[in-house]
Amino acid sequence: MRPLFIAVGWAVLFILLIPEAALAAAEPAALDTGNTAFILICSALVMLMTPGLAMFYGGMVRSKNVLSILMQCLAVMALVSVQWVLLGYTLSFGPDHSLLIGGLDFLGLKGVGMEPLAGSAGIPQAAFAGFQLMFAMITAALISGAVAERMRFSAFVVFTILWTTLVYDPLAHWVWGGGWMARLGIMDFAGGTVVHISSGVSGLVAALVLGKRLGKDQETIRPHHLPMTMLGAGLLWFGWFGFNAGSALAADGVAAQAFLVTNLCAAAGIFSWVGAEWLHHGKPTLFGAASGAIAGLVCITPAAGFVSPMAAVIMGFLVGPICYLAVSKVKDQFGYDDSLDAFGIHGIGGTLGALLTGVFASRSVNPAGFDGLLAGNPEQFMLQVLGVVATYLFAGLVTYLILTVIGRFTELRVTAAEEEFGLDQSLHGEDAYVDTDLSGISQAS
Amino acid sequence: MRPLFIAVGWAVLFILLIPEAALAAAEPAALDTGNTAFILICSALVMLMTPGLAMFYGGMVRSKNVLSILMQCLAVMALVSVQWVLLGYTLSFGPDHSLLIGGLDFLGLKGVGMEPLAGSAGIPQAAFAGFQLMFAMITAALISGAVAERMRFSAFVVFTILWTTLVYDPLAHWVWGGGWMARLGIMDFAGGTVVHISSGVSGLVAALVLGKRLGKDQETIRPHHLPMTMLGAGLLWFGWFGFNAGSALAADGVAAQAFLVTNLCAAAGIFSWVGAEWLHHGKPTLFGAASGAIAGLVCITPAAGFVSPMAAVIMGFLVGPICYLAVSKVKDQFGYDDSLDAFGIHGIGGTLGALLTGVFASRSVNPAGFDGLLAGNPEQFMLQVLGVVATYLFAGLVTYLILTVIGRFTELRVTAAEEEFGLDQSLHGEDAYVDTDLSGISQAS
Amino acid sequence: MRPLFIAVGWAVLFILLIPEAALAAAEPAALDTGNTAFILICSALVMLMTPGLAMFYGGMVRSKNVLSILMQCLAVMALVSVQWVLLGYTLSFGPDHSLLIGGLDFLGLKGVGMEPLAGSAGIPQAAFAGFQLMFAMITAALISGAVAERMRFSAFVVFTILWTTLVYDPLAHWVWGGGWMARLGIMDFAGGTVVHISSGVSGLVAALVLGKRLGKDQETIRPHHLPMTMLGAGLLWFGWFGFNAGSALAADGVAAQAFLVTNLCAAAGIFSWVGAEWLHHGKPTLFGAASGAIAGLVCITPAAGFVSPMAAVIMGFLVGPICYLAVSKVKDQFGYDDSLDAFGIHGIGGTLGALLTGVFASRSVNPAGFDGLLAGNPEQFMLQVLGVVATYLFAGLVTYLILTVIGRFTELRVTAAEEEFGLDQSLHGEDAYVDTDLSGISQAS
Amino acid sequence: MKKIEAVIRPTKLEELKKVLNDMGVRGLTVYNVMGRGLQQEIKHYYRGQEVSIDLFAKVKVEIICPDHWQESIVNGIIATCQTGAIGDGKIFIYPVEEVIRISTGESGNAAL
Amino acid sequence: MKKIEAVIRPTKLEELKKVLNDMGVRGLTVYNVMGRGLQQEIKHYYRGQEVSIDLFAKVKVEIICPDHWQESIVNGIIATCQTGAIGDGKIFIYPVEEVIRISTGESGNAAL
Amino acid sequence: MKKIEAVIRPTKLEELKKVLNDMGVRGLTVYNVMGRGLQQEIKHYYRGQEVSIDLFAKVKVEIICPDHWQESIVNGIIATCQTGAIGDGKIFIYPVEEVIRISTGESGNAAL
Ligand SMILES: Nc1ncnc2c1ncn2[C@@H]1O[C@H](COP(=O)(O)OP(=O)(O)O)[C@@H](O)[C@H]1O
Ligand SMILES: Nc1ncnc2c1ncn2[C@@H]1O[C@H](COP(=O)(O)OP(=O)(O)O)[C@@H](O)[C@H]1O
Ligand SMILES: Nc1ncnc2c1ncn2[C@@H]1O[C@H](COP(=O)(O)OP(=O)(O)O)[C@@H](O)[C@H]1O
Repeated sequence: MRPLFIAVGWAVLFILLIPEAALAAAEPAALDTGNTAFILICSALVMLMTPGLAMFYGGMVRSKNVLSILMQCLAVMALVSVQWVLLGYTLSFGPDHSLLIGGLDFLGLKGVGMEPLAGSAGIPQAAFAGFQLMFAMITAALISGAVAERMRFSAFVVFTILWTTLVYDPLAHWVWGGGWMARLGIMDFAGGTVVHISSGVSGLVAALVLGKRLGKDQETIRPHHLPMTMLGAGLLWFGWFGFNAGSALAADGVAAQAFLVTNLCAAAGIFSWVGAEWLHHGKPTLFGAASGAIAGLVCITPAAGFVSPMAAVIMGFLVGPICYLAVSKVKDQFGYDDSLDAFGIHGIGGTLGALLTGVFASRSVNPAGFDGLLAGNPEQFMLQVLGVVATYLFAGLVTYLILTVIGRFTELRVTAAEEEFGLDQSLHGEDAYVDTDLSGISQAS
Repeated sequence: MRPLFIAVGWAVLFILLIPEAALAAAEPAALDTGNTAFILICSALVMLMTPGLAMFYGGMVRSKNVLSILMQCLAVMALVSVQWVLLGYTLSFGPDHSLLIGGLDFLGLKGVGMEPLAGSAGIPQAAFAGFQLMFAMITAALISGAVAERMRFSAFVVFTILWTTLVYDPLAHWVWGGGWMARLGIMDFAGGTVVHISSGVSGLVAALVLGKRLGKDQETIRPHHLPMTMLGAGLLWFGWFGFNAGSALAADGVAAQAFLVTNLCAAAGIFSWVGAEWLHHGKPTLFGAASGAIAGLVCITPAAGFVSPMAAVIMGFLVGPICYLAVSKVKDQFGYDDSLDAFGIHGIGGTLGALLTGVFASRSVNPAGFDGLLAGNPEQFMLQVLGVVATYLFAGLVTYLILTVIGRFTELRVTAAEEEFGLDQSLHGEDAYVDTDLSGISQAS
Repeated sequence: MRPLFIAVGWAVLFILLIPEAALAAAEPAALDTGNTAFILICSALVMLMTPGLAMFYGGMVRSKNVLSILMQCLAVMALVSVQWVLLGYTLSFGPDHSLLIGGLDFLGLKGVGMEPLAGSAGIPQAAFAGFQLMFAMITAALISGAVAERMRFSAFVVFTILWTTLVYDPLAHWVWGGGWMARLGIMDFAGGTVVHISSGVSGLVAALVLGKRLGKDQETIRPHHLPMTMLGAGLLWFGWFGFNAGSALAADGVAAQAFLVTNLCAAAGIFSWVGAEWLHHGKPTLFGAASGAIAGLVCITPAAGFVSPMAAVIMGFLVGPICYLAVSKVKDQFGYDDSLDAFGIHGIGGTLGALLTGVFASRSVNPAGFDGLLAGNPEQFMLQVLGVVATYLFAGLVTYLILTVIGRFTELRVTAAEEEFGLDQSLHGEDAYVDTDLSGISQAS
Repeated sequence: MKKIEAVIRPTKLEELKKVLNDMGVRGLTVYNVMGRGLQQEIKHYYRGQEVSIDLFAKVKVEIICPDHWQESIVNGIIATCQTGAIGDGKIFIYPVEEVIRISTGESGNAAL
Repeated sequence: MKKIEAVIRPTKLEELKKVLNDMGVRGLTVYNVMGRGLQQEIKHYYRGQEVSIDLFAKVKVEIICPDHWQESIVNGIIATCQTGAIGDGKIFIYPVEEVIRISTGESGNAAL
Repeated sequence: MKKIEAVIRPTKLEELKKVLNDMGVRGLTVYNVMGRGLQQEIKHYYRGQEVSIDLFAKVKVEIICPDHWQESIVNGIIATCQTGAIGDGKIFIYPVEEVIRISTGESGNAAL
């Protein structure tokens, strides 16, 4: 660990010394209908990922908690959308300050309108703002998987607002908004660090702060509805095309490449996860296949526009067993209760992806990108390591602080009685499934 | 009410006097691949709204009636698609007659082909016809929510054909096909009046004609499957981007703006609905969040291309509590049984949206639009009121007539025994869910 | 049958004589953002069809086998994606050899990158490869419907790899990759033969080889979750727009036409299937409506870019009763157990579509197409017959060979005990639905 | 003590609960069951293939009560659930040897 | 009167219904239950984490009948549901005090 | 032989199964039921409309055992499932006339 810290130290110093260069004012681009159509539709696809995640996660919890998960996802959609317009977009994509944060010029989306974004491929700035919003949304929603089945809803609401403002917005600025990571050349095509590592690590910290679910030690808690999880995985995969290909910000060859490798890595992830469990306990499972697909999608995210199809296949073959190990063995050994494996899949898969981007990236694939280790550029790999470490530290620390502060004012966790009863009943006063045509029947115990 | 009637009277008179001006024959546009791609994909998104609605509604009924709802949605898709090709498109978008209805030039889609639509942004007329068809579909499907759990299927089939021909097609012509509302300058970007008020009001009338569901007075009927409703809400939200942004009929800045405000108003609607119920009975519910999202989407529909993001947030904050009040209090007081709140959400939300369009619209957002009240143009607000009132009267009256006529020939409502038994069994001879691996078991009682 | 065989014989001879003409090297096209956006999004839509199919099929099986169906679909996605990159694409779309198969130039997608495909409307070759991959995926997945509830998973995995390589890839080459069917002018816009007949016929053969499900003769096996099937039908319909309109390979008038007729034929299919069953046993069913929609979509697939809206309506009106007859009567008479009617709907519907393409195709709709029977060109109809017969023979025979070979090495079918127990339990060690918040409970018997 | 089991139409449960409550009978346990009796079987069709349905969804309500309540409870059930048509269901009565309340350990009538 | 409860494999229900019907026994009530007996527990894995499954899905069929039918019904059940393997299930027999048909108010054997 | 029915909180089932197993009681049958007792009803709201919930999800565990096991099983259930709060549930005990194991045809205590 030591050399890493030193590297980080140097990097920080180095960054502080970079003169705050004004980006060469780009020529106003003419609107391109093809690219605009692409980004708008991709935004819709990415938006669908959050309801998709709700299904993916919803199927995994016990039936008494399924509505609480769906509710967290819908709440994130509401909170982050409003926050983004008021503050988030400008913090992330406003004119850079000290490579750390965007300025407040776009407060309330002032001036973000129909005109093409300067320097873009002819996309209205409103479209860019909408596209990026969907990323902020799904990222915050991912965390709910780590705290599922025990976090109080009101605490979750406050946490979401603070987290998206204090963790997501700065990170998005660093990587995509012209901040220090961008300046250093750390590569993250569609959000390996910004989206997956940040949410995974924050989820892990939150799971540790909240503690384990009741009864977790006595028994393995099983998904209550795997077809729902499968549906969610399908919608996520679908939306991920918008996520990764859309991140080219144009309907061009890079987008096409990103599209192709996204699909491949998901496929290879299924392959390798199912293979690992088949060897390990003798049976291939649907839950494993769905998990492997998501792990593959996570892993390719930072690399999507930069690597070749064959590299994507290799990445998918690696991410399956590694994530499988993380969720089946490592979690137990360390003893944290990351309910739905937000860290195990998004944290670990994102980390692997960010690092492998530094291995497999190649300018022969995308001349606008960088070369990685295999193309003879070990510096890029070190930069990727730096990006990962910085994201772990930043996201982990700030999440911990946010939770500590909220914990001062209110309980983070439901009572034991509420947990036994189920969050649907105790927090939301609803039943997910009502069997007969009669009122007056509840699943509560 | 009186002044309104007088206003309507004047308006009618006024319209009758407008000379039937020939629209300046627009130059044939060259095909634009970006815009065509956009409209085709948006059409697919809007098509998905009807299955999405089937899920949204299906989760809300009792398990013995879920298939009947899905069946109504599929039937609408079949009936309206065929009607549109034969007759609907030409009635709506054929050359105008007296500002009231389109001529029969496009009967059977004759001449509606690959060539770009005159005056469009380079979109084949077939694409335009397909896009508009999806609107006709979802509109007719919305009504099923008001008559759920008691209407006979055969009566519903006949009703759908007549309603789409006699109510939807003329309304679409008035607003989007060059009819009198368009001529007067009443604004409806994507269907606040045409789609939501018309279906909501017609649903209300149908609910009144059919009477209450059995047992409705003794007990609150609960949704049988809220995750299904959540999934439906997610698909609707997704499709709504096609609905609202696609209504720009080009992949341009207006579409981008419409996209952004659509998302915002849905988000703010969740916020405000959940806030209202949290204050009212102490718990935030998933069902409330999903309902608020849809209410927000309805409300922004007429305004989407005309208002700023901040206006959208305000609209979302207003629509939640107002619709909540409508479905939780007003409905009980008036005592009608709008089973799934087609009127309470689409009627009320659409009305609010149409009126607020007249308040918040601004040419600074979209130079091709009009200014509203806040931009110093109170006439626009009065026009919006006129549009709303006219739609209420027209849709309500014609729906009532259609139902009365059908009622002469056949029963509109199932028998009490069929209703107890459940519509799935009695009308369709099917069970939605079969528990075991055995045949010979039914949910019927 | 005799004349057909003779015709086939002649055709084969004729083909062998065609000199292997080098396709005129097309000019490298400039990238078109609109067309690229269209194809990428259409690819995403087609990808969604496989999870959609999983839902469609999953709802139809008994609850003890639902995961096994979902698992087969996910496995196909994984296997075909990887196979396609390594081998499938180049076999299908590599430079033609003897009109029979593509060369190995694109092995591992070598050289398939960001540059526009020669001769295309400005689409990167990577996008074309991705789009075509999704077709290979859904085709292999369709077969799972015929072998559902009894095939061993490991045998299914091997079968999928061999089938996609030995059946799908050559067929795709013949029709779309410049093979003999293309050369002869057999028309298949989006996959009537390549996708639907091939999977349907192969499914039939596999069902015959595997034998009937246990208990099939004693009782009709009922769908366990029809709303899931409805959801699947909705997603398939949605994705089918990408399938059919996308097959224009450009966002143009042909795509718009294809879009419109796709929707129409689905609608008319609902109409006619439900009508047939309503007449036959007195009740319209949701399962019938969903089946009719899919039958309509299958039927229009080969014809989509070539026929008029009115022709599509007629095709839809024909396909419903014919497929209904196939699944309700013919299947029983012949006594095969095509579990979920992969042959009854895709085989029969695809055959009808391929033949009717030869009847209704018209250059007045698409000048780049051919005229059919009604436009005075009976030869085209004979060509279509030839295409159908060749596909039946080829797919049926090779499938039989593959299964025979696999059967030498391993059991194709689960044991009776595993079948009784349910495949979810016995093959995958999972339960789809877990009722309570307790572990240690299983649906196994 | 007696155990009274009533297999009834699901749509009658809500009313029966109220009636019993008004009679002072609060404790009861409800099962979702499927039953066959004299009720005529019906035909369903799935893709045109016939299925004969002879088990119907019923609700079983189980009440454990002191001996002397038996009659009035049975009468209450009949009064509430009788429509006169086949399929109304049946009441079965069984002997009970002992009842214990888990929360307190009380037993006998006191536990009811 | 007697109550015969048979906990059986779900896959045997369809056949058992037919056999009973042929014997003239129409009335029966079916429950979805989960049971544990001598049947061996099995292991499931969810994301690699082991779950031990010791409750299996069973179907319980309940038949209330006159005393003299008991033997033939029990024999019918055994004949139909016996495979000889563990997990075939069990039959329990209980005394019944009274039966009442709700639709008519009849009681005793006449109500069956 | 006796039949011991315990209506308990669903969250207690897992533990109860273990306790019974340790006592050597393996055979049991579990039902998902809904019950009403002294437990207070609660209010739910669906789109602002009130629903009063008075039936709660419970699990019923049924154990048929030889007479002399009754006491220890009852004690085991109380020890495991008692929290002292309302809603813990109840135990009911019934006479059993006969038990038959389907797989072998054995009857009486040997069949348990
Ligand atoms: N002999 C029996 N044993 C067990 N359950 C029975 C018996 N007879 C009837 N039932 C139950 O009672 C329900 C109603 O019986 P049914 O004969 O349909 O009504 P009715 O007695 O009013 O004509 C059946 O569905 C079944 O669950
Ligand atoms: N002592 C018992 N009490 C209650 N139910 C029992 C008992 N023994 C068995 N059962 C029920 O009978 C089912 C079959 O029992 P099992 O021992 O698995 O079969 P077999 O008796 O044929 O070996 C169990 O799953 C359980 O539901
Ligand atoms: N008299 C009764 N008859 C049938 N079931 C009963 C009776 N009393 C209680 N129960 C069952 O026992 C469960 C627990 O009873 P409850 O009164 O809530 O708990 P407690 O007895 O611990 O206060 C109820 O939900 C119901 O299922």
